[in-house]
Amino acid sequence: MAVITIREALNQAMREEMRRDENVFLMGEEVAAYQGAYKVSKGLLEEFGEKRVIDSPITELGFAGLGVGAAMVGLRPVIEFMTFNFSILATDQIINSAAKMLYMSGGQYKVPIVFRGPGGSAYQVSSQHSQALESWFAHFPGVKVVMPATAADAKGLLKSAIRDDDPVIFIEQERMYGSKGEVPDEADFTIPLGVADVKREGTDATIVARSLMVPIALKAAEELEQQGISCEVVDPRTIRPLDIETIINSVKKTNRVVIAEESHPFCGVGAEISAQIMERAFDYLDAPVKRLSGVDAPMPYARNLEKLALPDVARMVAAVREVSYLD
Amino acid sequence: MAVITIREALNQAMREEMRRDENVFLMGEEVAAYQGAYKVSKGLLEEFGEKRVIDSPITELGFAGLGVGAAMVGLRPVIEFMTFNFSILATDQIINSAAKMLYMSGGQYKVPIVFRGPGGSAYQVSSQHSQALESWFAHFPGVKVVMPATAADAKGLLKSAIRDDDPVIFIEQERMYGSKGEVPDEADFTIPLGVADVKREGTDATIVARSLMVPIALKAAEELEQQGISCEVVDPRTIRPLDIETIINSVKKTNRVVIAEESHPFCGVGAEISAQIMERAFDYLDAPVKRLSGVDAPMPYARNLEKLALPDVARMVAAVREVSYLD
Amino acid sequence: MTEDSTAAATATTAIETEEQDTTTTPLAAAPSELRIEHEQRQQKQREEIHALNKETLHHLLYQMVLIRRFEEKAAEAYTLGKIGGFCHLYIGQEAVAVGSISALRPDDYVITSYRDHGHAIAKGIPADEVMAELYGRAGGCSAGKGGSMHLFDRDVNYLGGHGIVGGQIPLGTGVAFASKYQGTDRATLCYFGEAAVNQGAFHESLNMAQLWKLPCVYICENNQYGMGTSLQRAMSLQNVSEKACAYDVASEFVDGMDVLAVRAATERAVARARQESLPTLLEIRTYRFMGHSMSDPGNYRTRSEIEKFQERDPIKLFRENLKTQNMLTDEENASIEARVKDEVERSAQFADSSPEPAPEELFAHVYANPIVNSEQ
Amino acid sequence: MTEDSTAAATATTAIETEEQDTTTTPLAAAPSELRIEHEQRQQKQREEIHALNKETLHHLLYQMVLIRRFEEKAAEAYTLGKIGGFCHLYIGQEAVAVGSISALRPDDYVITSYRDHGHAIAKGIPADEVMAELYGRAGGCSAGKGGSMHLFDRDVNYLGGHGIVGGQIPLGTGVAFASKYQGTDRATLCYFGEAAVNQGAFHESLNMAQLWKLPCVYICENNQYGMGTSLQRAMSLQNVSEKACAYDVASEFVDGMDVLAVRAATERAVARARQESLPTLLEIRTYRFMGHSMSDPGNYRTRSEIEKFQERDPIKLFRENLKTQNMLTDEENASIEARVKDEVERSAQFADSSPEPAPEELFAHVYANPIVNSEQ
Ligand SMILES: Cc1ncc(C[n+]2csc(CCOP(=O)(O)OP(=O)(O)O)c2C)c(N)n1
Ligand SMILES: Cc1ncc(C[n+]2csc(CCOP(=O)(O)OP(=O)(O)O)c2C)c(N)n1
Ligand SMILES: [Mg+2]
Ligand SMILES: [Mg+2]
Repeated sequence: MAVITIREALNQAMREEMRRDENVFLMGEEVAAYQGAYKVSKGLLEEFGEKRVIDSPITELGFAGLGVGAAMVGLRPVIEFMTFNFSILATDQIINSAAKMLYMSGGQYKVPIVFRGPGGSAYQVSSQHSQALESWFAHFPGVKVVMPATAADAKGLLKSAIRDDDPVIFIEQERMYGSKGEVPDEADFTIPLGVADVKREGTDATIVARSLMVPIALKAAEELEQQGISCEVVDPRTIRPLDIETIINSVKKTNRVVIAEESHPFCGVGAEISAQIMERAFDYLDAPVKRLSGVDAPMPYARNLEKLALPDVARMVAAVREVSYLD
Repeated sequence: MAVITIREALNQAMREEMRRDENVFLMGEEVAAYQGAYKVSKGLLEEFGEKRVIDSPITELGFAGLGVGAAMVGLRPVIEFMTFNFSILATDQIINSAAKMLYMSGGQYKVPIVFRGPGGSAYQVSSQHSQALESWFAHFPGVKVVMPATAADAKGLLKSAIRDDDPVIFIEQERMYGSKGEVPDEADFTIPLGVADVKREGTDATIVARSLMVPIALKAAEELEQQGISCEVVDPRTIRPLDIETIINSVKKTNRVVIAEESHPFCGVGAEISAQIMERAFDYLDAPVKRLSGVDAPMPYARNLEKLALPDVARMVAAVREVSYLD
Repeated sequence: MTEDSTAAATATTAIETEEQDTTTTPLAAAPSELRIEHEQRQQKQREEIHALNKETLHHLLYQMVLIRRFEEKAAEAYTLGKIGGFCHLYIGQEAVAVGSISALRPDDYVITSYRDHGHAIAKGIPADEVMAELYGRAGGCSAGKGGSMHLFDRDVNYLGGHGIVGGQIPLGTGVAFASKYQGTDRATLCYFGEAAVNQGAFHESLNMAQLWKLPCVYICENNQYGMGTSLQRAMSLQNVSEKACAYDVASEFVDGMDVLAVRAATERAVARARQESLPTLLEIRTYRFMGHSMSDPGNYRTRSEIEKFQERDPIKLFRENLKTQNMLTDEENASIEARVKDEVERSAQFADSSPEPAPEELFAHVYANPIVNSEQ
Repeated sequence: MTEDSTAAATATTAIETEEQDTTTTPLAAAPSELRIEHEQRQQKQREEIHALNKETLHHLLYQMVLIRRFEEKAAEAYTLGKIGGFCHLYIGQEAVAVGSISALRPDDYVITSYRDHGHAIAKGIPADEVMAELYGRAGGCSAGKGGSMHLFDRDVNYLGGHGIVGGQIPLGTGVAFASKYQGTDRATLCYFGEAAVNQGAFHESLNMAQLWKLPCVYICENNQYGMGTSLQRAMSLQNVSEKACAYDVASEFVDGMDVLAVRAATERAVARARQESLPTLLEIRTYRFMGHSMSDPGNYRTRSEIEKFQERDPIKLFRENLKTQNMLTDEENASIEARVKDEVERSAQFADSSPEPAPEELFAHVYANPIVNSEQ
């Protein structure tokens, strides 16, 4: 298996799908000549030309809607938001057009489109550029929401997302673009949407972590191992549809849960998972489910404050110890 | 006490605050000459003139942002969205400008603004016009979110919202504009933001309901009374900040909870409340908290399907019986 | 908007422009010029009419009458409670949809706003299915799930029916993008009201369309009101066609009460789309005779203003014109009316007898691909 | 964008227009016309310079040099890791902020994008506080919470520093709305890049501003690139000032390398705002000499293109101009440089010694009014 970065894995996924299906095209700000603000689309213009790799004006609402229209009549657009913060300008087209089209047309017009780009915090980019919006999109039936945490997941899930006939919100994490991992060499490696992955097995407590929280959870699990606590780390990978079965199975085994997320807590994905665990595994819980979220404040610029705003290994260790009634 | 409709209560609140403070103005589509698409602003143009009651072009992003700018330098805008469905076009200005301005300016620029209008479903207005967006806005620190369910609450909370120095999302319900209720006659009646209201006391189970779900919960409670089950109905009224104490106190008394909401369930306010109850009152729960939400599908047009999409009295009764382990 | 300016505009209809310098529409003209132009227009109409065969002309009339009577029936059904929600009638604007869509091939696309009954019927959705949709029945063109604002029909390349003001403009732009990408010469007609022009979506779309040379015809149906707000109270520059200059897009101003003028202007725009892969903005001046929707009392317009525009009722004008040119006999006219009456009656019967959607429909079509590991 | 067209534009700077018919900027001119215009411009500059006193002229130079040296220092600090996140330098564009803000009263407002160091300093935020903000320190003008993209200072009516492209345009419109509402004659300068013009927010704002006659000066700093994308690749009609025609807004095209031309055009626009309560769109053509942000290698422009524009470095041009007109001696110039050097050094020292924000600051200023019944 090749060891590549998440950036390369995403690039390969797009490249392979564009080779496979000429209806797939990529549009977004700086995706072509500049090769992507974060270089995720490197080399694609060269291989596929201006027809299929398109630099757009700064017009998020417009080009998101253009993508939805193109998808209605047979194309399979991949729309890159330079960061998902800017997708807020395009939510009308994502939620009112893409998510509802199939339904309100009585099943006639499907919208096979992927909206992708980095979400969450970067490094000191302050309040307007550090938002994790997965709960926003996942609130709405009609879209699927994916958040990969490894190179293999990034590649396999993006390929599935592009092949999927529904609108998929595919949220990457800028801080993770350089993370390396093994990716299977098979010609047509994909990972189905809606299937969680147990990133580490364990017996004493479950950490449900996604995106940036996965490597932190794995480090916390290592530390906890030293302390004699065996943690299972479950990565849902797809937020909607959510593979709650895999999470519940883990809870039934460990009886203790911490949900880690970079986003704000209120009405977040962590709240949803917590509520579902209560609904489905109440009798298996030895302690209340604990959420460890980004703080309930906008993201500050100052380095020291930014560090305080996000969950880290120490806080994750403490959270697991707390649900284990150890401190 | 006068008995008036929610529509009149909202109108009085705006009128009184506009009389009290000349920095308050109302802007939105059809708020002036037409007197409001739902007649909430009836008579305001006549009393306050074109300077303070302003019909805007259909430009949601633009006039929401205009309001935020005006609020930064001393005005207190009330921005009406004809319905909150259209606020989706304005979310960038609400979330990226209004919610973060005070924080990212290091405390210098407050944004005293109210965004108001009807949210949730109306009658057969289909997928794009039936959305309940409270969890969207409440996800973000920096805004407050209010949802009144009675005429008194509508008046008292809107007055507080207009006086508040923070951005407030004030979500009314079109189906309830005609609902009547007693409103105190005091000259300066207000209700503080962030304080829940126990709409009915009870001992066996708690129904946490907001907006349109409140009257339904009260009817369900009556029916359940006949069946020998005493329900407490708690209306948070303010979603953010959430008065979780009042909810927890009720849970500690009843040990059983149903959360009713019109919105989609996934990452909804119900999920947040459920998660918080687990975090704070786990040991008091005799059954897992149950959510009764609008279905996880876009809203269909057909009357029969629309009815099936929303919680009703029968389903609420069944839910309470379920958490009471009665069926 | 007073009738004066409309009359002047009418007299100088359809100024075709490619260059931004010349996109302006004369706003004022001396009375003698007006008369000359009026005569020229008369002459042009004669030529236009005789350029088309009788069958085509009758079909245009038939479609306009069908839309009119269909909506009169729908209004009746609405007051009886058979139709719910928002219902926006097109009465008065029929010449726009009928004239423009008559310039299309069946494989061309149409997309519009919530005021979509006319376009749906003109594009070929059977009246039965449109009425059943308004009734919220399983036999409706959107299976009863869309309603009046969300008519769809894939079979006739009708892409809806959209409820967010301006929302269909980027969508239509994307449909045109796809036609070009796919190497076809299909044109897209993308309709919207004049109040939608104030939305950012309009501006973003026109820029993309000209930048990427997309075969999209943007049709602004300027009925001079957005709900209760007149054009003058919402737009700083009110000549919508002139706004094309900001994007270097070709544009025309067209009399929307004249079905043949609409057809001719659309033909030019569609040719530009097909042959040059270029967008056009058409401002088609029209008027709605009814309220904004069924629940609008419409107090913001005077009776006399409405009556003035009703004098130029597009159906009346066209019918008289055809008769004057000896292209329509009284019998032919009566037979069209009879055919329409029958069709509309049948559509109401069809709708009435079509079943409500099955309860399972609530969860159908949320997703196109099956969901793994999910309850639903 | 080649230097040619810029030169032509320069020569014909500042065509004031009120009517939409005349908002066009000549795009081509014969060489002899160019020469005549160039001489006229020279003459005008002489007059402009002599209309101002030496103090004012030196202050303009001082401000431009201060911004330049401040940012050179910031770039150095960035590479040392003292500044993080996105840092967008203004080098090359100094004449725009300095010239335009010099036309203001202290009670007038300024709002801009993330490329905001220049405007902040020109509007009067002490360099110390700006540098401390870049360092993320408690002494920063936004208490270390905003960073480079979000400079704010209520004391000098500086309203930020906004990170969403186009987001500040409706905000500035609202500030102007408030000035009018409050009955003051304060003007608002609202700046944005040319790529922001493609956003719907621009279009929605200009329509409202003219519809409601708001005293807002919209300043498009056309530096010809939005990140790596040239104007030509993003905008179908590239003359931004002409877009004003779509809203019936007055507009001017201005040479952004000429600080006095910028000042003069802004004075006219501010007068229009104060006296007539009307908006203006200024397209100020400029160029950024550095990458889009500190992390941009800038491969999308040729070395020679950059050098061409550097020949018209606004500081160099103005300094030479002053010398030619005998308004600046070498000693005076040296003393300005020395003063600036000192100020910049001190700002870095101030920033270095300013403490990090206290941990409690994380939760401060989320809300202005205390929260009842909440944990935090
Ligand atoms: C974004 C948005 N804002 C407001 C509305 C409510 N609304 C529906 S139609 C309409 C008026 C639109 O006028 P115009 O574009 O001229 O089209 P017309 O109705 O005249 O055909 C308004 C305000 C909406 N549906 N969407
Ligand atoms: C809505 C939005 N989309 C994209 C970005 C990323 N971005 C930041 S600056 C920029 C280019 C803006 O160019 P321009 O408006 O010309 O201003 P300049 O940077 O040249 O001063 C882009 C694409 C953003 N911040 N906001
Ligand atoms: Mg209209
Ligand atoms: Mg630029």
